[in-house]
Amino acid sequence: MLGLNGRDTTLLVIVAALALLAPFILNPFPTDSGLAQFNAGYPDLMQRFAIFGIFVIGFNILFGLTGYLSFGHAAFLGVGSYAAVWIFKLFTYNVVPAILFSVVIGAIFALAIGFISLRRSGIYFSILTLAFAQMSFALAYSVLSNPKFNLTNGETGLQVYADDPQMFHGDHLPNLPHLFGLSMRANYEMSVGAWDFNFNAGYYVCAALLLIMFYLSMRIFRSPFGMMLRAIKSNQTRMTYTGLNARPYALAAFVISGMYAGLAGGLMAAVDPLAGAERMQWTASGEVVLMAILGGTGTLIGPILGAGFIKYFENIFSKINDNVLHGWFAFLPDGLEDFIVAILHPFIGKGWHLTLGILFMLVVIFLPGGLVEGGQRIGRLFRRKSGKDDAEKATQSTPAE
Amino acid sequence: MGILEVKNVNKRFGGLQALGDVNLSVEENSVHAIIGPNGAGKSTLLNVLIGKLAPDTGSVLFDGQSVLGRKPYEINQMGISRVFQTPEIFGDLTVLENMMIPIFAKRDGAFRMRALESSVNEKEVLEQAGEMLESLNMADKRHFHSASMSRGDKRRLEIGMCLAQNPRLLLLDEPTAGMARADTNNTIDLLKQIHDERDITIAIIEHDMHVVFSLAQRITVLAQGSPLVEDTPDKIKGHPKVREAYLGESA
Amino acid sequence: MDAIILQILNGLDKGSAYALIALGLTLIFGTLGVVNFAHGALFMIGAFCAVTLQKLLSLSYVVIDETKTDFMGNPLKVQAPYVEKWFGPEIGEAIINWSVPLAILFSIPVMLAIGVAVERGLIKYFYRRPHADQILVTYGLAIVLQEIIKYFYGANPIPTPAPPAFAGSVDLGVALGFDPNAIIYPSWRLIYFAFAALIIGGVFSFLQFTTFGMVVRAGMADRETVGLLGINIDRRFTIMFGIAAAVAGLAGVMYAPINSPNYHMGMDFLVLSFVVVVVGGMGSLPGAVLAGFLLGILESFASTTWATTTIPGINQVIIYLVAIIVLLTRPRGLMGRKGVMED
Amino acid sequence: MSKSNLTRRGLLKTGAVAGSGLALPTIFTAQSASAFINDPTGGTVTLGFNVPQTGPYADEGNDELLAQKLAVEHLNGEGDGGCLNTFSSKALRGNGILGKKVTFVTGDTQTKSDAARASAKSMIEKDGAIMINGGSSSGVAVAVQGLCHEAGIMFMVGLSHSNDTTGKDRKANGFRHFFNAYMSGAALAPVLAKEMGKDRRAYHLTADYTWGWTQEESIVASTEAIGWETVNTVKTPLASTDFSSYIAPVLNSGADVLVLNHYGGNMVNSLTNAVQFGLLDKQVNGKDFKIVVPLYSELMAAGAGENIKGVLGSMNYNWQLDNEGSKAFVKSFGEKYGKPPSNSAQTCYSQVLLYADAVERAGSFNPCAVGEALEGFEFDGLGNGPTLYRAEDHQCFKDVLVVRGAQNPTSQYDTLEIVEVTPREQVMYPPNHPMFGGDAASLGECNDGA
Repeated sequence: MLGLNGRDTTLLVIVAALALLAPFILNPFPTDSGLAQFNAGYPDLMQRFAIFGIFVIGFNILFGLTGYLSFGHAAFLGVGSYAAVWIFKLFTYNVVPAILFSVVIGAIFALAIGFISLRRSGIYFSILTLAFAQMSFALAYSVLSNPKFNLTNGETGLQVYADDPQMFHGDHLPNLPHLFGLSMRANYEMSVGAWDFNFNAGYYVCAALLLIMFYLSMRIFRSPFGMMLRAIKSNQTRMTYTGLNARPYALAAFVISGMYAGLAGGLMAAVDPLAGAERMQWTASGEVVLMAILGGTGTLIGPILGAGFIKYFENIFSKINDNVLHGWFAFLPDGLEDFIVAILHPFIGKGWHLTLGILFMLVVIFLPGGLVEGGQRIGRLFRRKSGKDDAEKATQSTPAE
Repeated sequence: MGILEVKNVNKRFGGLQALGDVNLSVEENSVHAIIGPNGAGKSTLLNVLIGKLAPDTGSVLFDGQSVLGRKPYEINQMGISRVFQTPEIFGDLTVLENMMIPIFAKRDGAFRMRALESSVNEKEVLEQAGEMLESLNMADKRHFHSASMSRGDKRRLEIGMCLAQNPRLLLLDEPTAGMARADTNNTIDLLKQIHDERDITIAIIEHDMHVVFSLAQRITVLAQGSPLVEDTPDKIKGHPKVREAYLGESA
Repeated sequence: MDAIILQILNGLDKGSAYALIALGLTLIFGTLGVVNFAHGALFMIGAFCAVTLQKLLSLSYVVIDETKTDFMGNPLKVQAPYVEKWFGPEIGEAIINWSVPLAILFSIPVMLAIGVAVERGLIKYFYRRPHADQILVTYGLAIVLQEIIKYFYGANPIPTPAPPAFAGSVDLGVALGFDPNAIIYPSWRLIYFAFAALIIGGVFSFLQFTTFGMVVRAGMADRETVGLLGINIDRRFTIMFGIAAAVAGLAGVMYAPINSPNYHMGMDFLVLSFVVVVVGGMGSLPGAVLAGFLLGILESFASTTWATTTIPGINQVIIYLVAIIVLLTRPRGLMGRKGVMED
Repeated sequence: MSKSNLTRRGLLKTGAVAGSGLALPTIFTAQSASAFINDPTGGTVTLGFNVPQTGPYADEGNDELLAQKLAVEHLNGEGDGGCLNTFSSKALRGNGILGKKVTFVTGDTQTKSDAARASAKSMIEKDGAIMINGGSSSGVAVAVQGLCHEAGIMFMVGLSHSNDTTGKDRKANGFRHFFNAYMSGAALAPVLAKEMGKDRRAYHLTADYTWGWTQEESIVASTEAIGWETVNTVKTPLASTDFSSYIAPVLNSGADVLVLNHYGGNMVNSLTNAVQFGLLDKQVNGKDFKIVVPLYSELMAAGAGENIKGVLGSMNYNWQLDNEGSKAFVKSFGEKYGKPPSNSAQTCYSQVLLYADAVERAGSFNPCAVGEALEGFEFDGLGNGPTLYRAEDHQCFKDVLVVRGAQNPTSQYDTLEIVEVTPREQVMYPPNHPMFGGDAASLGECNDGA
């Protein structure tokens, strides 16, 4: 189906089902229960899952296939956001031109930075991309926001003001980003018993694009082009002596991943019309690297899992506070309750970084292939239990999935 | 005029004369070996031939065209394939994929975006790759992770990858270095078979005299960066200068 | 002229910190082949060794001062350090004031222990893993280390002053024939530079003149061969990791009086020190030191009013701009070796 | 599938959809029993406390959180009631807000606009927070204020000192209790003139982002008004950790005062560096060299240690202030947490009470009604003395403190001493002041999210 083999089709269908049903899947706990804290099915976080999913899928096309580790990919996300907000400011709140423009700008930046950075490989390449991104961040934060030439609005972030031209903005249209009139914030809440589920227009726009982008990345993985990219990672010497010019292949991958990042940046602006310079900082670039490695570099689904993992912890764990803990353990005797809360206290709320750091270490120590390997191990365990041992398959290489 | 003409090539590294006035002509469809003691300049010469090193002076012509100043991938596209001392294959890829890449390179050139086509649908390429693996007796290993194979298999695969491009000249750099005797003999047989079956010129740089004398039709002896003699294997065996410079020490 | 000398001094000073951290990073990378994202955190822990010792030395008992009240209107509780009780007020105060130099002695065993523990407990399992995994695990470690420090010391910077004898500044200009006040430079920063030079010299002579150093250098060049000689290179590499941690720690201890330590100071230095290492050339110790000082000096000059009015924003991007120029003109940095970390 | 309106929480919708001219399925239209977003329907009302919990301002955020928790206790009638007893408005009775028990959720701004907005959105969408409070930087404040205005939620701005927050970026749904850069300048200038004379030459080091610029602009304007000359203004990158290359040229520039327009870690380091370079020991133009830090906080003072001795600056509040409200607050904060409150703590505490009081007076949680109740509100008894929430720009006007690093502090809590309490008339300015966006600045329409 769609030019994919059976396994890939299954994977795509699974991802599509997960994306469409996310409002249900991510809200497993009744709204008023103590565990509702772990619900992630609210519009902002669902949008973030989809947007960072797109970002990391694109990053994985570069890093997972070619092995070129870019430490500056957040720059493309940042310029994508700025591009989209500028479209909002100058022309219209409709997200379609904004998103298209952010992809184009992402591509242009990626072409320029990639063209220079790909002259080097390995860590030298990483540092070149880092340097470009850090320069973009520094300039966006201060120099490009000076009153005479305010391109980025610095620390505050670029936003839409009432006195902006917005040439094609009609009075009947929402005063927020919209898709041909459908506000990105439009939300329908469904209550089923004790549960509440949110269906958000912005999320479904992001999710639809995530699926398209996931599908495209699948096609790229399985294409001759994808094979060439893996060849770059595997053996550049053999590649050149096979009559292949590695540079344009790597550059193409770089630009494609830059476009994915630009798209993600555009979507961030589309669901929340503000573009801040911090999203270009090296920590943001580092975050996408961590997402890819954590999930499983070079696999199709892994990076998305990594993105979900990190965003989940950032948004859910940082909001758990002592009060919440006391709520959970209220059934215990007082002394024990306080004791457990005291034990957990360093890991939640302001300590969510600590939890994340520990999890990074645990995953990379015990699951060298990232979260995907965890899934595979569980799958294998399951298969062994059911008696189907395909040992012969184990010796063969399974293509990246 | 041979298919490969090396004329007056000089290369210095600092104070060291790595190549001095090298003249060499490789006849089309011959097997030509270049031998010489360690430090004779064999590897330097090879690197000049494949565009990795630029000589200080002189010219290298392949089929009448200069290879100098061209990138290695351009030289390959002219019809020169190279086999390395340690097999250079795509270790992360399967054997079949390894075989497909040179076929793509031959068909699509140095760069072509085919990002949305599916490799599985490239029937022609798959067929060719399959045939090549068949002829290498590796068809059963097509889904193996190529890095996990034995060195002999890797060598076999590498040679196959070169041949899949139908090169006019195959350059081999000590193809049997570090191999067990059985693997060495297999490789010799493979090369013989290739030469018998195809219109191909083979230039081989080799240390192992057993390999050289089993394969070569002409031999150039390099010593201290310059060709000492060039002749048929029989003549070389008996040549006093060669014995003195080379064989005498290692016999 | 005096302005130029001042900025060169500033550059050497900044460069000292960069060079020391980059030196340790390069040692770890060169010997173990590990990309250590936790190195900034080791620097930070060094600075907190100084903080800890200062806190330990000023451990206090409480004296109630009835004449004054605290914010709640209760009699004021005055903190009186034990050392002042034990050794008398003057010596006691001197001991507290000298806590940073004393922390040098305190930090060496602490940092060596931390270094060895980290290497044995974690890093050694990652020698054969891809660099990406090393980045992830050391980054995770860095987060954990800094969060632990944050848990105990908070996020606010903690003042850790130099001994009063070095707290002020010296007028270098007078000695060089300038007007008074032309070249004023803080004493502690001069000491920091001298200290950095000493450490760098020490590490180099250690590698150059001891058998241990020779083995390590050989190991850096070709690990397998050295292993084949029957030398237990692993144990030496463990010690090397400890030494690299100690170098970062010492850099941190001495840095504490310059800028009050806080828990994320390591992250502030991490990216810069990687840039320094790469500009110097991966695996090259002299390259790391050279690049550290070079970037420090360039950064100082880019911060002058003259530079920022000529090219707005140059002070924010200079390091990265230089890194780009160097890497594009010299493929492997200033003194890098071929084939190291290029794939 | 049943559709019920009983437990609607965290719903974010825009009414504009309905009028979009597109034939929409009915599910996208507002299905509403209440007129505004997150209307608390049960027995509780949820407030969102969005403060930095990680990053360099984590301690400041922690202080804010402590104060917010204390305020919630007092609102719910627990503890000693704190400022409820001294507050000039008597609408609050210690039974929650409008009879509903107050609960709260917390989030981490990370002092990044993006993260702060994400966290605020999660409180609005998931937890059904009706009001957001907190934050420790102007960038975050402006970003979150914009978000709350779009969403129709009240935002009580935490620590934000930039003129823009109630200047060009003012929003109808946001109120600021903190003072601003203009007020710092206006309060400091007379004190500076008195202490240092009118013939001074100032050298500014300014953090290179919007807050830094507005502060520099304000201080330059107010010091030039008293006759000072500005020798140079130098921007320093936010990421700087070492300011030596910016400090080194100061002494030879002919300046005799250094103004540090830095905050947080930047200020701690630049002041420490300046003292290291011995600036305070020098004489220039025949006068003692001086340093001014226009915006002080207790945490910055703690970070800079000995170096702040004698250095002048301004503050929003200090626990040493001698008035009934302040005493009551210090007492209950001190009893609960064992330390006196910082000015960021007092800011957030007051704002939570003020919000609750405004709801009581308005008789509704509707942000527009609450905003109306806060506009032009005059009160006393929360620690700052008589205070006005101005209707035109939602800026708070109250006395501004000029403080100095104490020479002989008795404990870690009185490292700053109050030099002068500048009366609020002296720091007033017209709402259309050019530093505050001029005539173009507008609050926009109040949004209740319906």
